Amino acid sequence: MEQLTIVSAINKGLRRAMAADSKVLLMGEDIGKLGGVFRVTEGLQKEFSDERVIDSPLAESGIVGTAIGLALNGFRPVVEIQFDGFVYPAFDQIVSQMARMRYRSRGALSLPITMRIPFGGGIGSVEHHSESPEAYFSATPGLRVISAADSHDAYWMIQQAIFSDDPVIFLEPKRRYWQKGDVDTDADLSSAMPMFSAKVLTDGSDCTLISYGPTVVTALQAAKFAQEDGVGIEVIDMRSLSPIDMHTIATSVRKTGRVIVVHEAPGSGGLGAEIGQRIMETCFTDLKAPVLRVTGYDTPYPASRIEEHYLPDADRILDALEKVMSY
Amino acid sequence: MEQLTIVSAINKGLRRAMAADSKVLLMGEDIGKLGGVFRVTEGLQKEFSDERVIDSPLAESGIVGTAIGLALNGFRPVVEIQFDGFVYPAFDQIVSQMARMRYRSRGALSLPITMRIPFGGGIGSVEHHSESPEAYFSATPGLRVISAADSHDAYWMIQQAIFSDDPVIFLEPKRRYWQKGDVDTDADLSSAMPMFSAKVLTDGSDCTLISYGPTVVTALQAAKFAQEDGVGIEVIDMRSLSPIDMHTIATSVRKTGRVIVVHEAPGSGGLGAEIGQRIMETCFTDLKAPVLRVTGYDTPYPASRIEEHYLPDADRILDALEKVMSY
Amino acid sequence: MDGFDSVVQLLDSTGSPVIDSHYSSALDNSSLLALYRDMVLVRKLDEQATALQRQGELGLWAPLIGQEAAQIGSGRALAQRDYAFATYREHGVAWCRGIDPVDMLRFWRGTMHQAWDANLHRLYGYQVIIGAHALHATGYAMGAYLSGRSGTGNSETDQAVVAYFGDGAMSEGDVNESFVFAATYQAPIVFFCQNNQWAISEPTKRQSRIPLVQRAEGFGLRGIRVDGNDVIACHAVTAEALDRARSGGGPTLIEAVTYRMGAHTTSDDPTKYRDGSDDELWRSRDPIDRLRIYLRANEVLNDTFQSDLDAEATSLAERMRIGCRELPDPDPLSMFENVYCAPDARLDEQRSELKSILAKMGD
Amino acid sequence: MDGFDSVVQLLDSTGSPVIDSHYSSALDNSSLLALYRDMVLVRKLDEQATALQRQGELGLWAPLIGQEAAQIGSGRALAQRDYAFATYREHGVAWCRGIDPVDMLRFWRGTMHQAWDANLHRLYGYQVIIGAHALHATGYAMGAYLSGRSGTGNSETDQAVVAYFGDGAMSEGDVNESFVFAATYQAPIVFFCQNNQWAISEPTKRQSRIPLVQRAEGFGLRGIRVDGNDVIACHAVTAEALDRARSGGGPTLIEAVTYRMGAHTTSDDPTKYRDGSDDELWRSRDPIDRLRIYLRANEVLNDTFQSDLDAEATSLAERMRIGCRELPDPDPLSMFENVYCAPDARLDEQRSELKSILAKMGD
Ligand SMILES: Cc1ncc(C[n+]2csc(CCOP(=O)(O)OP(=O)(O)O)c2C)c(N)n1
Ligand SMILES: Cc1ncc(C[n+]2csc(CCOP(=O)(O)OP(=O)(O)O)c2C)c(N)n1
Ligand SMILES: [Mg+2]
Ligand SMILES: [Mg+2]
Repeated sequence: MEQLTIVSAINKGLRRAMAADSKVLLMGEDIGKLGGVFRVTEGLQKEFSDERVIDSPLAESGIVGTAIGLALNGFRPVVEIQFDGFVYPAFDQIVSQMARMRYRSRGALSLPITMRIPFGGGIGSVEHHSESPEAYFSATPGLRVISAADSHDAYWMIQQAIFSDDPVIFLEPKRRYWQKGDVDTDADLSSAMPMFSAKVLTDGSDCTLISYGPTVVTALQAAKFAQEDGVGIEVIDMRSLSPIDMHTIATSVRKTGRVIVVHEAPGSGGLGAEIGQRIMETCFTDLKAPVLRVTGYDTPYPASRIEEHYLPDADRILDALEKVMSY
Repeated sequence: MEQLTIVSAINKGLRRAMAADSKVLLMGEDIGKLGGVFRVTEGLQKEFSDERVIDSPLAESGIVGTAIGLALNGFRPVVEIQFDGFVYPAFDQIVSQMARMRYRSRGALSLPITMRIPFGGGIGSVEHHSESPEAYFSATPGLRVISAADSHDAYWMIQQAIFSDDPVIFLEPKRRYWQKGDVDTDADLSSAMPMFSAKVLTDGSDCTLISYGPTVVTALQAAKFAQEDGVGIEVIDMRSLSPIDMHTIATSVRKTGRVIVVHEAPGSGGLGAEIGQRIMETCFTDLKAPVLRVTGYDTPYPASRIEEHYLPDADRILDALEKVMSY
Repeated sequence: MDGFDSVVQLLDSTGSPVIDSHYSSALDNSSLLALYRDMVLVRKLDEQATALQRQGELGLWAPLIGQEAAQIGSGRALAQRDYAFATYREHGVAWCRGIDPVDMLRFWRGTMHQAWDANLHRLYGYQVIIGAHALHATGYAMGAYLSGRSGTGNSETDQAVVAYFGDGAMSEGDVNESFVFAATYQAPIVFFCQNNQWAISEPTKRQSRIPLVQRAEGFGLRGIRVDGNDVIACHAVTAEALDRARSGGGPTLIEAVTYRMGAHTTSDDPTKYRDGSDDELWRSRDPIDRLRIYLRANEVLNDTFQSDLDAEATSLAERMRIGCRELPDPDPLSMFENVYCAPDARLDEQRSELKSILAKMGD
Repeated sequence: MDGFDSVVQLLDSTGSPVIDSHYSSALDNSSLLALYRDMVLVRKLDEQATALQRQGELGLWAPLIGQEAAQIGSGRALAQRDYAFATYREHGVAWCRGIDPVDMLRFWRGTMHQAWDANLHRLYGYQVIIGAHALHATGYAMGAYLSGRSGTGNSETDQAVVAYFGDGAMSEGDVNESFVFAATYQAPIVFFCQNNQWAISEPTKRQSRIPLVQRAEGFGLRGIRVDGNDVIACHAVTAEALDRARSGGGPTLIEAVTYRMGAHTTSDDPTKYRDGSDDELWRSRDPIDRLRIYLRANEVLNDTFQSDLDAEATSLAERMRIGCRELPDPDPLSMFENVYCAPDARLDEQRSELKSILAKMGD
């Protein structure tokens, strides 16, 4: 067991994957000597050479597009997008090319690409540095989207993503980068929890609280307060945004009958809509109240001095809890 | 009253807007002499000169990006994206720039841009010509997204989009382009039905069928069959995908208690999820059955010889109807 | 070449050899005959596909007529181990890579997005998104170098990559970013731009006021402009650029000046935007005619070869007609395959749904 | 200029005038003094902002130190009626456009995305997405021509547009597409690329192996390379390019060769990727020093002016310190404003929700 921040857990996960397979290579802006603006790739270029940790020109479509070519040629590229807000220039390569290569070639070509994207707000930064773009990707057939909420998952899931033959968008909860947690780095990759499984973090019978990434911590805080008030909350860390582990979710909902989904992205058209709709389809007669969403508001990300009011917090979750309990 | 195809209704709408305001200009690939690959802009360059109907270089980000500059300089650009599948290279300009200009400038700058996009499948075409990208846009704060399902709406809504000071994505139901309908071209723009209102097309008390764009016709067909079987269906053409006219929808749902949403885009993460979730939030106690979705499957758009099986049809809607009626 | 600056030409439009200060042809007579045969057959292939579309057998077709020399000249310069990425119009290149013409039709008939084994033929399938594949090609080329399969100095095994695209594509961000990446990493790639004067209805000058080849200098690539209707020059120029790429000499942009003699696609009506005045000029520069004249004049091509070839073309066309009509429609349930490598519960549900619908329909 | 080919220079790093075959300075002594004052003040502004970030008053700051000549020289060449689009680093340009330094801080403190009236100052706000604004600038310039506000031949009213960006931005698709559009429509625009040798940790050669200015030729733009640390040359070159653009002479790409003397931003640690060996060389080319030496040598700058200027800088800094701390946080409810022009029911609901939360908190 090691106590690691999420940053260093990912770093160690990358190192282990690179050591295990010489076809794993890293590409992105400033990931070499600098080690990335968040230092996630620190030391890796020195260890593995600048042919495996490649500083790229400043062009995101170029990064993803050439990663596709590299993958076609047998590599397992792991590309870093410096911040969430800079992924959109690569959108065509992601949704029209990366997501479809296997489909259009009827299985002949697969693209084992991992796109690492630090995402979400709460770090007091300027415009375009606090985005939650997951809904665009989880709505795109052919992509897999996962997010780790703690160091343990960060370490294992990045490796699972890299060794997945499907392209994976790996969303890193930027504002939790420096949060520490225990990681058993000695275990075997095959013994890690499956990449697409949700994880039940707390046990409770009154309401299910579903989240992922940076707001898992927020959900846990809210659950603690509720517990103190005698309301039992089952917190689920989705971990996988596409596919959604409906089995784990439905099992919980059948027990609690009440659900709140929490994420930072704007509510309308966000992942919470899909989760709520799926729960309605699957557990209609079990539901005692509508699935509610506690999310970022339907605005562009606001100026950072007021971002605390934009981001879901424990209070807003507790308000929603009050509502679902009142049905 | 004139009998017009959707193509010629949009053409006439564009012409009228251009005649009314010299700041309206058209830009896109092949829209000049050729009149666009669907002939929507036919004759307009000849009538209004090549300074108002501008053939652009082959670069979608460039088209949207320069349209933003033109709009900042007082124009009302109407840009054509040749096919749905070619909009993604412009994604960054759309979501990071066009959608946010007004927000980030705190109202000082607005972008009265209309993006015309022929969308959807069913025309037997090759890859990337049959996409339904609406969920990406309707999930983006700052954009408005509308779609006309008939010639009348096509004529009026294109003009409303052009004279909106918010950027509007105008989705044209490609496979219905040649469908004819009555248009009262003599009326006044101000007397047209508001752009963001949904329209109730048929009256019924058993189930609400919600759709937009090319599948409105499909929904009407299904409703007719159901009616023959004595099941009363209220068909709603959403017209506006963002914002969603929840008032009209909720009014119907309170009456019927059952809902089916129909669209061509893949179900997961599609607009149907947001509609279903919103209905659950708003009308939970009125619902007699879960809101169901009849949509494209969660795959990339398939080869055209099997697209008929991908696209929602009346049979699939009637199957869903059977399900919701069985609750 | 009339109206175009500094264009490499080895055979002019009258069929006369041209001396170039740098390039010469390494092709013997039988190679020239082979190129001639290729061009005649792909033109026939193209005509037949166009006819099949008119008969309703294909949804669409993008004719290559006029561009045979550019595609065959460059396509035959590729070694088997090289890899090519092309657009929707490179039927001639596909021919050179050994793709069965009937397989080409699958895409246009709508039975498959990609019909052939890209790794076997070392040709990626038809790409529709303008310019996107230029980045794939560049990444593939970077990979060839990184994995020691290019730039080693072994002229038997070193590989190169070719990316085909048109004059219109030169405006897309992706193509320009490809130039940046190729130059930065000195990737073993040749960008082969067929300037056929038109991007659907837009003349090349809508994309650039200066010759497209000059774009190369701006990015630090080598640039060569070649008569795209001269199959010998296209071959020579491409062969040299490939050699250079394979040996670590860096990327090249080739602009092949040619002409789209037909419509953009079978859905297009060129009379809307071009008056036909150029058509005659370009007919006089026909890529096949000039080689025929040369081969005839030099008694390389005789009547027997020509009539055999005509017969071969006729039977190719017949094979296409029959093959096209026999192409099986895909199993509707196959639409759920290969979205992912890993199994997917949601897709399984949807497959079951469609399966039961199909079963009902079958009743 | 040492190590850089064919760079326009009018004042060398020792403060001696240089004769250029084409360019000369149109600036009289009082104009030169004014440029000197601008540069001294924006450097102070920059130092003060950096200090405010260190003190926790700003979330971030992107220092301009080293780039004063490029920004002031070009910024002062703009006419009031011209329009500029800049990145996050163009504080010197913002200064020239009359932006209050305290307003510049709003963005970096996180109180506003855009702090000033773009149309009033004819400077669009700080743009974060690398290269995106180059297209906005191009479109704006196309609009100036289309609406008869440029290229009319009236040198008093014709307008031009400037787009600022860095060496890294030259790789983005958007910047290259801007070149295409600008060239095709002969838009009245000047692309001003400050090559400060670094894009965060990546040296310019990661973007291009050849001088960036050569990119211009590839697109049919005029290209000029200027000593970006020579304010006089930057002014002259920009003024000429603007004149040309305004009069319908077409677009220009200027590469201003300069150096980022500080960190990329206050979050950056340059010791991770550059060893400081170049720092000294570039300190000897300091843009302010050389003009001071020249002005002193020619007795244009005297002690009184210098000490007045120092006092002005001190009080500017003080004003920034006070102003920054006094910048009001936005009303949280303002986050719902201006998403749309038209009213929005959903946002109204959400506003009410936040309002009641705030009210509860207030209790
Ligand atoms: C990204 C994108 N935008 C637009 C289109 C529509 N389109 C198909 S072909 C074409 C013209 C291409 O011209 P060019 O690159 O010269 O190739 P050519 O067709 O002449 O071979 C256009 C605009 C597309 N396929 N992809
Ligand atoms: C599209 C996009 N990608 C990445 C970034 C992150 N980023 C911010 S500044 C920068 C380097 C820019 O270098 P350059 O263009 O030379 O400008 P400079 O910072 O040197 O002034 C990068 C990579 C961004 N802001 N936008
Ligand atoms: Mg072309
Ligand atoms: Mg720089």
